[in-house]
Amino acid sequence: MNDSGNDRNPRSQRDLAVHLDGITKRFPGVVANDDVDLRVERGSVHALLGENGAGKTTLMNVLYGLYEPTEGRVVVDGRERAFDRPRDAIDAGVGMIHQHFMLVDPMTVAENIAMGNEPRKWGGLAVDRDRIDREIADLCDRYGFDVDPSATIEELSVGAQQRVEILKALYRGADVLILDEPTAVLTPQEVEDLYGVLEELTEQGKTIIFITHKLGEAMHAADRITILRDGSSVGTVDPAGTTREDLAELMVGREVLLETGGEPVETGRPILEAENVVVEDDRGVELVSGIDLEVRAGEILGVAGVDGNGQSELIEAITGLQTPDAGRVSFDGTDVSAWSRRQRIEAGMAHIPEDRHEQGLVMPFDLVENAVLGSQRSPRFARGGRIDWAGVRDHAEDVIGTYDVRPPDADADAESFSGGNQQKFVVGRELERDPELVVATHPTRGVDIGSTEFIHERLLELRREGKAVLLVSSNLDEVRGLSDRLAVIYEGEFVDVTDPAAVTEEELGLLMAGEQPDDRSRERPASNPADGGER
Amino acid sequence: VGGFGEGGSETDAAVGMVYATGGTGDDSFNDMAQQGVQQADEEFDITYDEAEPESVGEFEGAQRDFAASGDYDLVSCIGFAQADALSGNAEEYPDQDFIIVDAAVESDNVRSYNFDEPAGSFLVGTLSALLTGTEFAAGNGETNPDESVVGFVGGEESPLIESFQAGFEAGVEHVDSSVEVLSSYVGDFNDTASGQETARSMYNDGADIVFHAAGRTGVGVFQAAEAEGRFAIGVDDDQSVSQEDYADVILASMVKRVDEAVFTAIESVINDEFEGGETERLGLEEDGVETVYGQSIGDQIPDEITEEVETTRQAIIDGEIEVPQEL
Amino acid sequence: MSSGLSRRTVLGAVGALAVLWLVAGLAFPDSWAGALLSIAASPSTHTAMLRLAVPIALAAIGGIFAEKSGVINIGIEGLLIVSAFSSIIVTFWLGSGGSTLALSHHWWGFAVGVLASTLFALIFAVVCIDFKADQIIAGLAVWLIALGLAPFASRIVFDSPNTAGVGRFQNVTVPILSEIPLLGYLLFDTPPQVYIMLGAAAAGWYLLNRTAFGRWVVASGENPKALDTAGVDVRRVRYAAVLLSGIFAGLGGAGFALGQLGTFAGGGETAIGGRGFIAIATYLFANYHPIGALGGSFLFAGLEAMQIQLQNLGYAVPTELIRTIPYATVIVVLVFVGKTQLPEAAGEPYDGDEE
Amino acid sequence: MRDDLERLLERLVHASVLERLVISLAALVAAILVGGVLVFVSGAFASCRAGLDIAGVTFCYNPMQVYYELFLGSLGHPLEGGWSPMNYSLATTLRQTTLLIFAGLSVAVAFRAGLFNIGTQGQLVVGGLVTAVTVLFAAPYLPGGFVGTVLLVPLGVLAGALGGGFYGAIPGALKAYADANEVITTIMLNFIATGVTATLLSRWFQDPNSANPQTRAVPEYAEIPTLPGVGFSGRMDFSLLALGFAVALMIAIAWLLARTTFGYELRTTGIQPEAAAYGGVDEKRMTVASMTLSGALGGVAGAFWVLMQHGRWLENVPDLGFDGIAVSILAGNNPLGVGAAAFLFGVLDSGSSSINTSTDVPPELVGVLSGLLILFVAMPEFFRMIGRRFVDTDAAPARAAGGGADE
Ligand SMILES: Nc1ncnc2c1ncn2[C@@H]1O[C@H](COP(=O)(O)OP(=O)(O)OP(=O)(O)O)[C@@H](O)[C@H]1O
Ligand SMILES: Nc1ncnc2c1ncn2[C@@H]1O[C@H](COP(=O)(O)OP(=O)(O)OP(=O)(O)O)[C@@H](O)[C@H]1O
Ligand SMILES: [Mg+2]
Ligand SMILES: [Mg+2]
Repeated sequence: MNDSGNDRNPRSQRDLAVHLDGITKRFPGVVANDDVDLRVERGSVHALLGENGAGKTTLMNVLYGLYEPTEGRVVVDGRERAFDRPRDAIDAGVGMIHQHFMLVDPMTVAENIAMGNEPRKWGGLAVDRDRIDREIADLCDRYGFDVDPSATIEELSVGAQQRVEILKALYRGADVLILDEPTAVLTPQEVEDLYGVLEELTEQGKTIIFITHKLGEAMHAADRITILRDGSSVGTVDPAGTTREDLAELMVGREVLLETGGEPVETGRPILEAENVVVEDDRGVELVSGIDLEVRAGEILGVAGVDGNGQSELIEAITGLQTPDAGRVSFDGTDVSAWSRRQRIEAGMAHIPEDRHEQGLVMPFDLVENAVLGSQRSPRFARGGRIDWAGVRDHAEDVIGTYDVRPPDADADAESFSGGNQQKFVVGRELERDPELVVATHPTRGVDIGSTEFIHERLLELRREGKAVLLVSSNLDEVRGLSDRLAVIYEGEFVDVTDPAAVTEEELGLLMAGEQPDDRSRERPASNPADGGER
Repeated sequence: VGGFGEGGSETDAAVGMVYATGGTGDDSFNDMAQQGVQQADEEFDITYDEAEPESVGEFEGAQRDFAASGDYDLVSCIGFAQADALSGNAEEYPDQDFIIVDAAVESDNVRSYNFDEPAGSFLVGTLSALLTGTEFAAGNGETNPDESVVGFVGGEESPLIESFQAGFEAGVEHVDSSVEVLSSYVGDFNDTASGQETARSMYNDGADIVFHAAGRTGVGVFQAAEAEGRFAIGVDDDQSVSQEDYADVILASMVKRVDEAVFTAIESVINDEFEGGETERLGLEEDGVETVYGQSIGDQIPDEITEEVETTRQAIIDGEIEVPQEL
Repeated sequence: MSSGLSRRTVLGAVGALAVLWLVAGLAFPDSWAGALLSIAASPSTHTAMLRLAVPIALAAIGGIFAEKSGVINIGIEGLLIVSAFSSIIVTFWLGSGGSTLALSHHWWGFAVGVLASTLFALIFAVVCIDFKADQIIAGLAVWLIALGLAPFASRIVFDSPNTAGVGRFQNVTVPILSEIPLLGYLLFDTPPQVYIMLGAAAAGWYLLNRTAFGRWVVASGENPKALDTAGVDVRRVRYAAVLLSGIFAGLGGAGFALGQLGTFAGGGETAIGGRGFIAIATYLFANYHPIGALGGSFLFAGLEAMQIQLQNLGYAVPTELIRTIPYATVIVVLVFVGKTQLPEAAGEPYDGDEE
Repeated sequence: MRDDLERLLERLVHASVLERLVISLAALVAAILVGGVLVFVSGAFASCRAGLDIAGVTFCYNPMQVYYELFLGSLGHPLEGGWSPMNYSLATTLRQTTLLIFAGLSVAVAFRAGLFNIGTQGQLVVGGLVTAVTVLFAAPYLPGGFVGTVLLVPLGVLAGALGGGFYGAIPGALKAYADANEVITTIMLNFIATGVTATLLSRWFQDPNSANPQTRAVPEYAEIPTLPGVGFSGRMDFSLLALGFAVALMIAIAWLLARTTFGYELRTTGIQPEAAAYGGVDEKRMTVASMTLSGALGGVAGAFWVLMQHGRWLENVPDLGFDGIAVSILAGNNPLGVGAAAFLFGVLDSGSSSINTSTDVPPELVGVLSGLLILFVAMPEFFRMIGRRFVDTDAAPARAAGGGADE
């Protein structure tokens, strides 16, 4: 099968590793892919670019045998295939690394890599674990990986988990590797490492398809780029011959402003202060190790960091979703450390949660019922333990109108809205509380460019109104563009608080990876001793 | 809507049976009552229908179903737990004849049958105490003359079952106060496994003979006797017959002639001699309770012991021995 | 944050208490501690414990497979009832004591019992896996159906909720080995269902931890999508795991029926009497470890055996209360060792087509 | 015409409350069908004087007769002559309905809070004993007659609610503060309730004049009064007042869930605990509170069992709590649905004695039937699949069973 080892001839039309021909995939009510053509040359890196919901993942799931196409042909290695299940795709040499890793956390690296392809011994009665270890060692040698096969997945960093995923595909003899948004959870340095790995892989004759909605990545890493919009392919381009602006326009279908920002505003009294906040997990490991911060009225404090460095726990400690193991949180001058979540809501703390599906919305409730979440005891909607549903409905319709939630149907269940519209509703509900402080966590994650712009606009408007905003995001453009001051969180500590305008993306990347850039400039030193880098 | 191929025919009497919870197939109390009606069915031209309520709350309705239909000449209520329900129903249906077993209901259309279980238990207690001290082997069991221990296994704790225990313990005490009685309740009339383990632990603690008043759980007692090579005493009917498999360890059974009571009641109805408003006390004298020796090994019990048991029986009848009625 | 105590701390504390008890019991043999100790040390407690552990241990091991694969099988009690009942009734039909094709009718009954339980498990699997039923509710239904079906069938055949007796398995004594002091009478002179239990525990452990299938079961419960994308059919793995739970529970129910009960009482909670539910507590307690489940079943069966003996001692403790000891222990165990982590995807139907 | 029908069916398949209803009905029909086959086939193994002969095999049982007895027998055979609506069978059916409404509500409330309360049985047992003991204790200090009724009945019900509530709070607290799975703890607490109440009874409360394990009877005036003139006589152990109270409580619980802050928080916790926490609900307290409410409802069931049916507490408590689970599941945990489901189970209960007396079919059949019913209710997907065969719809996103909507 693997007959084309080092036969590199990227320009040959004939040598297509993958050819998706006229793929259409319909879901009830949605056309996820509409007559998409994709030609991927052997030994190349091919980027699939598109906004959220453009149909990228669906297309690849078709290639990987997870979905059956409604129409169209899948051709791999010049032969037409009908993959019923991933097994068939794997057998044909296609491997996929999913957006959400498909790893079993409590199991070991070796078990995960070999899963479904375990070599047997004793007539099939036992798994030949030595052989798995040997083969993993071979692969690691060949591609320059370094993983411990006996470690469990949950012990590994995200980057290492990704390498396990890649090894898993290679172990199965994949020649075509599909990577679905592989950089979403990586630090810039880890992203660089990944580029290295991709290069190594293509040199050894593997073909890479990688999905992204980040223009820069596609430009940087790919040999060819196919752009999907609304389920259709709008073209395949050579990165050398295009600009970022062109790509953005192809992707979104209109011209896009790539910068946001706001004019400086006079800051007022401190609204939120945190001192030495410590949060531990069940096993007593510190997730937040003594963070100090201050957010003033009329100010946006940004917190940048790679996911999983304690930002969730810090936010939970501030918003009252978790009791910190040590430290003090003050709100508008009052110590609220002992306050419940409800008291904090009532005091004027709004919170756009990280996870709208789990926290921000009750999915099987309609928008009316969701509109009162968090205010169910506020005198505005509840009297004598009864909820004034008519009032709530009016409120819900206000939010829907003001924040352009589509479709504007207050009686529809939350789960029937698209991610972006769900987020708009949550943002609207929270901001309409007339809060003193807004704690926003990844407010635009998974949201398309149009909605993103709108949400950014609203946050800046709040700031202008003199509210305090604490913004957590792993999207560097977002935190840099919106924040007045920017903190970087790494392993539960703030490593720097700085002026976002004075720091480059590369420096931020290093900080987020726990390293100190050599020459860092800090024009406006932090007003509190939050510089935990040396601690 | 009828059943397949159902056809009515006139008979001398129609009888409605309301069994105690636990239902037929307990190889003891309810089955005895059923034997009574079956015997009547064989000897006379009767029909009978049966209801097997699963909880105390259902008695009322079951009795009423029979009474209200007006089709039945006699409704037999088996078990003390039906007394409350019956006292209401008897009043409501004054033209319906009822009998109740194991309780007394004062009403002109109810005839009550009461058994003297403590006295019957007293006698098997006497028997057990006499045997445990002697060297005795029969069938699949043998006593251990070094240990003077006997056991009692009860089903659920209730005053009735405790009266069995009281009589049994008094009977043992009457013979020899140094004989130890191990008493235990399984808490269930259906838990054969626990019955078995309970009796096994008694045998392992030196018991030679275990008497049970535990319904189906008692089968476990016989199994334990079989496994440990010791003896057991059955209850309600002659269990060496109804539990034939264990006949070689069943010394005797404390039989309550529920069948007799049911049969004579039906007979009196057929002969138009039924008299309500009376309570029949079925004690030792009336042979309402008796010690029936096991089919297979009972005759091997030494005569002096059976004679002693008989003497005790007479003494109780004569009022020389007072049998406690409760713990 | 961590409100509970770690498993290790609790086990340590229990160990310390046990040592304390041992010392007190030896020093004052007439005290409570001494009496309890003599019960705990008595061989009859141990053999009773082994016999009573059979349905609990086997049902627990079965439950581990189902739940590890992501299907919570709360209907295990029903599987025990079905297998116990059908093994008895088939033995009865064939005629106890006889044999067919060189296999005694007890063993034929045993085989049919296991088969019946597996069949019920298959229905449960179809309902949960293909029709995506709520597993807890479906499990409850399996229990209720079995609870009604056994006495229903029994009444038709025997005109009584209780079956006739069919006799029981004899002890199997392994020559020489049974002479080993302490362990001999326990492990090598015991009825066949105890050997089956011990063997099944070992086999269950091996299957779950050493074979590829076992790893798939774990993956299917933790992250079925990962298993699916690795090219293993989650549906088939779950079916196999649920069927296994039927087989194990069947071994337990039929073994218990033919080795211990010798007859089946179908009234009330039936002769099984909630042992399947204890089995569920057992495997949670053992954190899904088959050998641990065997140990846990010894704990609960041992408590049952001890409470039986405790009554014989004639202490003035109400017997009704003594009987609740094993149940109270389940709660205590859950509270202190209750940090069992349910498999991530347990209880959720897997739909391969969903995003 | 056909289009209209299709559209209607399509709407039925989509609308969630209607869908529940359709599925519950379909499940009932399926259970009855399977049960009928079971009855017919098992008739071949029974022995009878005469039966239906097919190919040399004699089938003794007629499923039609069984269902006739089950459904019409439980109403007192309305199609036969001399029927009075105030008959005893119907009283039994409605008595069971009343008790099962309380038990079903108990399970449903916990369910809606995301908790599976298998322990309604134990809460009922405890609540019933507390009721009986409280009334027995208080009666001598209070006047009798009408005043006694007015004081003692509410006191007894309240006592039962408190007893059951306390007993329900235990697994709630264990769940909230020790993370102990409530399914297991409530099952264990059922066993423990039996043991503890039996002990209390034999130590202190046993009726000295009875060989039955039971308490003394409460004074007649402390029992739930029947409506004079209309309705069922006191001998039938059923009071329309009690049924009225049950229905009122049902509506109150529905209102509580749909309209109040507490109900909103409870439902949110049940569907998405993380969202509830985010919305300021203290999840632990909600767990304890909802289990307490659930237990209190179970206790009320016990109180009515004592005060309406027996006038005393008996050690042999029927399995009302377990039937309550079935009722709640069948009702999709919707309080208003509980009424209908309770009536169905009331029919099954009362019809089983009709089967018992009027046919040779073992009454355990009813246990099998309710098991089948629950099994079918548990698999809505099965009926959706069948539904889709007839109506080609763009199926709505599948929703898990259990969290049915209110309105
Ligand atoms: N199983 C499904 N059922 C119904 N609709 C689906 C399903 N999977 C995907 N879709 C829809 O298909 C469209 C394309 O989704 P897809 O996941 O392929 O987008 P994507 O380009 O990968 O987006 P993202 O960048 O957010 O990952 C979306 O509208 C999505 O809602
Ligand atoms: N599994 C699914 N089943 C049915 N419909 C789905 C499913 N997933 C998504 N949808 C529907 O597909 C549409 C798009 O959903 P999705 O969240 O992927 O949109 P999106 O393109 O990411 O939107 P946005 O850009 O606003 O986030 C929505 O109407 C959603 O309800
Ligand atoms: Mg999206
Ligand atoms: Mg995607």
